[in-house]
Amino acid sequence: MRFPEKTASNSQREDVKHMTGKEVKDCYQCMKCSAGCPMASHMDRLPHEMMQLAKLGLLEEVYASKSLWICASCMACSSRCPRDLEPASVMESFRVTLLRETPNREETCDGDLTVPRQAMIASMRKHRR
Amino acid sequence: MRIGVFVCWCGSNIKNTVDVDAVTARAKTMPQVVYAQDVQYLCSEVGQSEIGQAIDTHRLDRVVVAACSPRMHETTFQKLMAAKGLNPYYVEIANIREHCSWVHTDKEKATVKAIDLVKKAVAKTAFAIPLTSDQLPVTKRALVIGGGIAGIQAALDIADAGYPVDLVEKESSIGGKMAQFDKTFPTLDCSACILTPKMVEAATHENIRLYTYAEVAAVSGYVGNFNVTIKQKATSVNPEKCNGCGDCVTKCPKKVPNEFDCGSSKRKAVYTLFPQAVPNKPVIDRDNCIYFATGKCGLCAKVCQTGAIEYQQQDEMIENQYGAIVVATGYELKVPDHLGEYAYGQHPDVITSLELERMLNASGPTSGKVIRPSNGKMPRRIVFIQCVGSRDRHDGNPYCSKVCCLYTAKHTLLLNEKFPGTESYVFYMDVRTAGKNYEEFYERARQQGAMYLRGQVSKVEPLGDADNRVLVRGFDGSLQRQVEIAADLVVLATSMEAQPNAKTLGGMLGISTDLNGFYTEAHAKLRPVETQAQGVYLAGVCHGPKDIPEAVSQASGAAVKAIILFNKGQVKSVPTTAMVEKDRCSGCMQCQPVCPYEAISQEMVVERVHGKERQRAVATVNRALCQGCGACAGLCRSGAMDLGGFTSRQLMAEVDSL
Amino acid sequence: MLSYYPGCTVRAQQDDGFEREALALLASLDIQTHELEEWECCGAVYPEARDEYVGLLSSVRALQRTWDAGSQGMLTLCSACFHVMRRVNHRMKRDEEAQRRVGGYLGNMYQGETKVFHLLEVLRDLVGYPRIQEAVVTPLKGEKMACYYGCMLLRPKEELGLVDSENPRLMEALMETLGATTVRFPYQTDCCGAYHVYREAPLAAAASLKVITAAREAGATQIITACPLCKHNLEACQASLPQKERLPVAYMTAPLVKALGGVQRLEQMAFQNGEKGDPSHAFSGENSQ
Amino acid sequence: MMNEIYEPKIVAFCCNWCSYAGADLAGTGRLKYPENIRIIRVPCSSRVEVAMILRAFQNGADGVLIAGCHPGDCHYDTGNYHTRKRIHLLTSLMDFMGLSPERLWLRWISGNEADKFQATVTAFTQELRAMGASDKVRDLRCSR
Repeated sequence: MRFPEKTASNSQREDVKHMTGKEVKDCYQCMKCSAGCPMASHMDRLPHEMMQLAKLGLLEEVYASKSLWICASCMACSSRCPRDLEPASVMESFRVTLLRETPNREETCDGDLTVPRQAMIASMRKHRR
Repeated sequence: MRIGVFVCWCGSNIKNTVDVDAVTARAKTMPQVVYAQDVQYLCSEVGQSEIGQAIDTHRLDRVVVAACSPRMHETTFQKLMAAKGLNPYYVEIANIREHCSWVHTDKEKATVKAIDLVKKAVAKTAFAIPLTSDQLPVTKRALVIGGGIAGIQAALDIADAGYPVDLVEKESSIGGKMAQFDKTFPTLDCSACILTPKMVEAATHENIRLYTYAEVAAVSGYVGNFNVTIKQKATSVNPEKCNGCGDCVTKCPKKVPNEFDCGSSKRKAVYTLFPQAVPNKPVIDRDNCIYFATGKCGLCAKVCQTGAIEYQQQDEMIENQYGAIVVATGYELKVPDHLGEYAYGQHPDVITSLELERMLNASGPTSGKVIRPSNGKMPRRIVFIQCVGSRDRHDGNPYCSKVCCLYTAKHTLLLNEKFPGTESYVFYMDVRTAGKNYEEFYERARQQGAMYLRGQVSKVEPLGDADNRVLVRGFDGSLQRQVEIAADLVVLATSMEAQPNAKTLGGMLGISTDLNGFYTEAHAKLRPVETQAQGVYLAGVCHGPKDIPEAVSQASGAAVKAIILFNKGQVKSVPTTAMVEKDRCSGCMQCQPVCPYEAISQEMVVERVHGKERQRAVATVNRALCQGCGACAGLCRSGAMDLGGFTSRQLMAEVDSL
Repeated sequence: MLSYYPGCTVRAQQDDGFEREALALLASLDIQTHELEEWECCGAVYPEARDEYVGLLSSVRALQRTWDAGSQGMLTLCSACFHVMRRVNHRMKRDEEAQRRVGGYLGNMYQGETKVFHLLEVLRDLVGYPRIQEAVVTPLKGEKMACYYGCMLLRPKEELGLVDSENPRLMEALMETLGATTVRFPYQTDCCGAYHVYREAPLAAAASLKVITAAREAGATQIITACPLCKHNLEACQASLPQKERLPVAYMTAPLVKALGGVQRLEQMAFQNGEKGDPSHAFSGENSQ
Repeated sequence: MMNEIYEPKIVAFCCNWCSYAGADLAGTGRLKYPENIRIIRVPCSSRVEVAMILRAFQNGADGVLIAGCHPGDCHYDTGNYHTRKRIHLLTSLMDFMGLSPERLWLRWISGNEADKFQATVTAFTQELRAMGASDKVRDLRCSR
């Protein structure tokens, strides 16, 4: 892959920092997040890749990744990250940014309505449907 | 008074942010300044000779240097002054690099600040008084604190140079951590084979006196003349009478976990630390001894044929004088139970590297066999986890422990050699092999079959199967995939940490610890064995993680520093000492208790008042003891106490100039 | 007295018995509870992004009400409610900006004064294992329990601080108090797939099945959990399995109630306790729906 | 003119062994902070006389920073304890004089805490900017 001429601006990185209080630049790719992620096998980009992409400023790839919506915020990565970077919060901040930038979201209830309410509400909150 | 001002460019370091021309021009207008000049590099030979010439041509008697921090080059300029026949304390430095050009970006504002700093230095130097230092004698005996390999090496080197050395060790034997190791990387030498001769040499050296089972309790004094109180803990065994037969150990009924084997074996309450201990005399561990708990038992005393057991022994305080101190107090290993995800302490088959090292050791708890602590059987699959508690700012130490990469490679090699059926997997973040022949050693480990997987382990869990194995859940960066290994044994490369009492000892010695608890050297690059306290030198891991060869070379370096001091035989006293203006002193003696060096005492002066002779008490300063902190001067109510180099007049002038 | 916060899932699934069992259990052990008035959904997820303040509002409201009620703390049964409440409370204690913003919306000045309890915590800290052991009438012999924690009760450990988040032994200790044996198995603290069951059921099923398989391989005869969603997922994922390979899933209250003599007996005991002491009815469900 | 930021004048006394070294390290690390501070080097924070601090205020300093080694880390063992006591007393005196004690900061900054030095100076400058000029206790003889 060739690096694009323009990577994410500092202000975009600052946004992530503001939302999470964490500095993704500090990640040194130990991949512990990906090692323990229960959703890893369903992701197109693993948590450590998301951190690396964020670090490199390749935010378009981050936003295009399905993994953002697969992360279940179980916090396993966050609680074990040796750099104290909380990858789960970083993922959430990207999710939130994306949702904030798409103002007209369709409101749908397209899931399985027999599941516990907690699942329904959580899913809707995560996806802002 | 004729003051000359010299403004340094420091190449572009100062010039890019500070308008040096403007500073020089402005300096010329300052009171008493007769000459000002800017120079590209003042610390260079050219720069020095420029100052020298200017002193001659313009008959300067005071010099202000606007350059880098005085902590950097103050002595350079002081020497120049002395060479020119001027008092070294007639030079004042305005720090326009570290405190100005490097920390600011706005050139205009930085220039204004630089001018202020020069003005301040000019004001201060106008009130400078000449200072001299005295030569003080040096006690030619060294103290080495810590009897590990670094301490032993330092003691041997100083002793070989012909100076007496006292070696203090808190355990009952010297040897330190190295005595616990089986083999050493990258040569796989047997650790004991290379260490024990040194231990014996230290014990038998005519210039070395061992204080084992002893600790430093108090330190006072200064370079050349330290007063140290050593607490000799009661061993309850008379070393003169004891012949080391070991009958007492055999008979002792009390068993406690053996720290030397990381608790994986038992020792008695009366014990020698390990079979090759030096001195090879047992001690009674009073916290665990039945006799000391209940007053009953006394078996050891009964079986001892020489009557060496002395229950009534007391801790003893020994006071000695030393000229130099080498600190070699080493480290502790962090118990990795703070990282719950690795299940240390939760599952018996999760162990530390040192526990494995002890098992591999032929004189260790398993006589060299590697077993699973849960069932005593041989493990087939062994998983090594690197950086456990190191490089971890979330739940551990932020620094690299430096030796784990190599000793893990060593462990995989040893396992492969001794037990060919075993499989070793190493989960790592980075492998660091900066050291002579280290990369080759690591390569050998990989070639011999150690399987390296780049990625940190996230979780170690009991598998719950019939073999009671553990499931290690990690990630392989090359496969880009989660990997799970059902392992028989998990070995954690746990972090090296400063001794828990490092700060206390550092406080006694007047040396500081860094954010991680290791002792700080005087200069990170050029004075790595010296400390802020003159005459106190560092050796080994107490200064930061390092391997054996590094610790040994640092120890020799520290020894040489002490030897240099002894060879010189004299130290220069601090010139910036406190001084009393006796006429003003009211004799209130408030200064006496604040002095940390007991340098202030009371003196009677005879005065003539109304034609009569009267005696009056005033304070007086012992210049040999005073270290120049100025606590007394800061507090003196009558303004009688002052501090050379930082007189009230000088400091007030600085304040006024701003 | 504890203010009981049912949460929508527990209340909506009343029929599964979790709420009834939990409240009867507590009442029989002399823990008085009173349902919080006008409670609303906690939001089910904690707003991870620090600049999301709206997500805090409903939880802070409930926490403030608990504080106003003067009770000992807030009781939660659902682990999601516990997770959200505890974290919101933790944040309100420390984050002045959040205090200011949330206070601005709600017209209060809440600073995390309320204590949030999970049922398990109440049993451990307020009741105590000895008291429970005394109350056992039918010890659970022969059961090999797999205690599954999931994520909501455990992480982040600094904010929740309920148990040792990597090696929790709380439910095990409880079960052992009842005379049951427990097994340790991998994935005990992994996620069950959580809310993905709503739109991506196979994804949740895969995660849950991993837990079930590991527990069965470790010899468990039953798996228990404290979370309605975990329970649902652990059950749903087994639908494709042949009957004999399935592992029964239960709330952790079920074995407790069983060992203590059944829910009817407990309710009777509770009623008698009520006669003696506090008149507040332990399991009144009329306040909110 | 109203919108212009007031640039306060700060006099700092830094002990040679810890805080002055910390300030040096901030320089070596090229950490940036406002230009308002002028550092006076003293061997130990306990060398600073109360008179010097008051004189700085008389001379129009808007803030004075005393920086020393962390308690227990003093190069001279106990100097910073004396400083702490002295500054505590001075604070009451300042209160009495009607000189805001917030203008005098005592901070412990070690030789490797360059970031703390930077943060302290930055925060102090900001607070003093907000407080505006200090015109109390100006010695008219000193006024220029």
